[in-house]
Amino acid sequence: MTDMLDGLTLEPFEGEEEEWDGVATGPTPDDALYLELDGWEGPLDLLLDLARRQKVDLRNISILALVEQYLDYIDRAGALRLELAADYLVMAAWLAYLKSALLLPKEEQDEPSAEELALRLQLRLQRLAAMRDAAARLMGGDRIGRDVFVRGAPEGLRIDRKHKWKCDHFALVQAYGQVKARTAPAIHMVRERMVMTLDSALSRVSSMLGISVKWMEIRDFLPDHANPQLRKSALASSFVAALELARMGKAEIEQEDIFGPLRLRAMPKAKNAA
Amino acid sequence: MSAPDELVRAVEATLFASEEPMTWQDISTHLGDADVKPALAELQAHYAKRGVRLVERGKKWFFQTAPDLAHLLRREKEQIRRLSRAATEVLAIIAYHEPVTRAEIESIRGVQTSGGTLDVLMEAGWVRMGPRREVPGRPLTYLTTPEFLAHFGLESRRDLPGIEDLRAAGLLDPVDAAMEALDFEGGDETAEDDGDDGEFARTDTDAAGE
Amino acid sequence: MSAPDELVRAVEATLFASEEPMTWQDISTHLGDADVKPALAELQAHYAKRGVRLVERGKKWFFQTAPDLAHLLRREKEQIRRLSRAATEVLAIIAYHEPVTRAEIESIRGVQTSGGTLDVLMEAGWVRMGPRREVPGRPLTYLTTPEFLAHFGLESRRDLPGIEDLRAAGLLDPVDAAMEALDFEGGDETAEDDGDDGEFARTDTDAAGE
Repeated sequence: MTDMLDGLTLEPFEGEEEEWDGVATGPTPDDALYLELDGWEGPLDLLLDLARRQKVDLRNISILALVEQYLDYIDRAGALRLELAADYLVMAAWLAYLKSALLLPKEEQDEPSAEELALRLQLRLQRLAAMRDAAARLMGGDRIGRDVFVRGAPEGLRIDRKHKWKCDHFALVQAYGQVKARTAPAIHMVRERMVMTLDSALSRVSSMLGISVKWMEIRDFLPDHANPQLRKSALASSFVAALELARMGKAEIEQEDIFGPLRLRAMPKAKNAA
Repeated sequence: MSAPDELVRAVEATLFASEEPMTWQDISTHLGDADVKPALAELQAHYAKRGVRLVERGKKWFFQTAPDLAHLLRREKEQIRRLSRAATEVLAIIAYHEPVTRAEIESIRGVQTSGGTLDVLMEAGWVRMGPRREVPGRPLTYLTTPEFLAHFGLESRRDLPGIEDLRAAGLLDPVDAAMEALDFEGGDETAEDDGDDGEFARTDTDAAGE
Repeated sequence: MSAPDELVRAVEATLFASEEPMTWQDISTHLGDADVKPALAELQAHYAKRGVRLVERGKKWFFQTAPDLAHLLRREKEQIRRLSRAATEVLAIIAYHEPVTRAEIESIRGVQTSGGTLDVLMEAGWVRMGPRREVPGRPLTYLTTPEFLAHFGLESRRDLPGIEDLRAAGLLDPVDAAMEALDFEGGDETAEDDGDDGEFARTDTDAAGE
């Protein structure tokens, strides 16, 4: 079953466990170590491998022996001045702590106790081992494309949907009526709108300016009219008329603050002459 | 039933899994030069009355669905759909004005008519193509069919209500603007799908037009 | 051999022709709502000793070649997806623990899982994302698919090799739950390697974990 694991064997020690000696074996120890470390997926994987070397049920492994094997392994790598991934070193530090804790008399142990930590590690190793075995058995099953084959050239099933169209007499004549109604020639009428033209505003404002030389608010120039639309239009037209008169030098405009009342008066004759 | 022998099983599995029909030589090569002819004969007999047959065509063997069950491979499912408003209008115009060209339909409706709309009406069997109009471009004309009359319960086209009848029935009243907007917003010109239930789901737009 | 009845033949032909595995409901719908279950049972019995089998995987039915003929059918080039060891393990963890979060997978394996590993499994169609776990961070969970069951020849997740034993031994429970189940109170004797772990895992938390 190892053939489908892209060259990685599930159990790297299998078949060679007698000879296994870590870095010491092999003609090129440095390479050998690198290769060994490449073969493990992290410290837990390495620990599981070491645990299996104890050749006992994982429930009966000696955690202390396991810790020592791991630390020894890391030590040897250190002696060769090989770079180890940080997580291997973190695990080594933690295991060194665990080892010292395990060696202490129970009453001197902190919480959580060394036994609890050791048990947790053991449980984790059991779980990883269980999944590794499960994966192997899963891969060993009758897999489609390797052990069993599905039909090579199925003819295929197809469901053709055929539409049955529904319409009734009423819908038909109603639709025709609507086409006729929609396309009947229509007469467009433009409604007359109440506006004050600029011309009429201009003559109204200039004639009212002639009467007084006092400042007058622009609203005073508007005709009395109930229609709000016309009042708006008159205001706009009168404002433009005021600007026009100011431009022609016939009127002055004054506004003390923003949005304040806008006032205007006829240009005094003297100034006008200057 | 007795179990088939190993060679028969091997030939059966080989042909089942093969992506191509195989000659007996192909099969034999595949199975280590076994003499597969008796196995093929046995399999052919075994499958003769089943839903699947072992057939030989042009010296090649393959499994195939039994001919009497071929209809199972291509099933037709009827789906009832209500004609869209656009299609109903086009149908009405054809009925009132036939023979009528597409350009004339568009000019009466005041909007462009998608080709799909006429396709639907022809698929429904209510409209067919008529002779070409002898004008520049020689456009096709469209006509209603006898099925159209039958479906709408008409003896003849003269039974269609006239404009005065429509007016009297209030069917020439101006169309609700909102409804027009709904109808001409480039949605599905062709059909409104009522799903498979065949029920006429009368929608709001329908109700608004009545 | 007596000829099979028409419904059996129809089911046989339908499943032979189908490009996809079908649930009995699919088959029934295709055959006009026939009661196909007895026909499936009859076909399964009929094909039990032949070179082709009728199998049910994840509630879907399909024909496949008999497993004992694998050596004859294996092609020159295997059409099987090769999985890295990491992917194999992740797949097993998902299958045995589903629904399972990425963090849970990583906690079992003791290493980070590269995104590529899950991608490969999802692309193969064996794993899909499931609902988010309602815990802080709302992590996604992962599940296996019916294609996973089909590919690995499992009728349902209950057929995962050894799953009952693993569950009984508490090996599918997280370490924390297992510690609780052991009723571990720092400093008592439980931690000694007495080989009884398999015993005390069978507790209430076990059942709750399912």
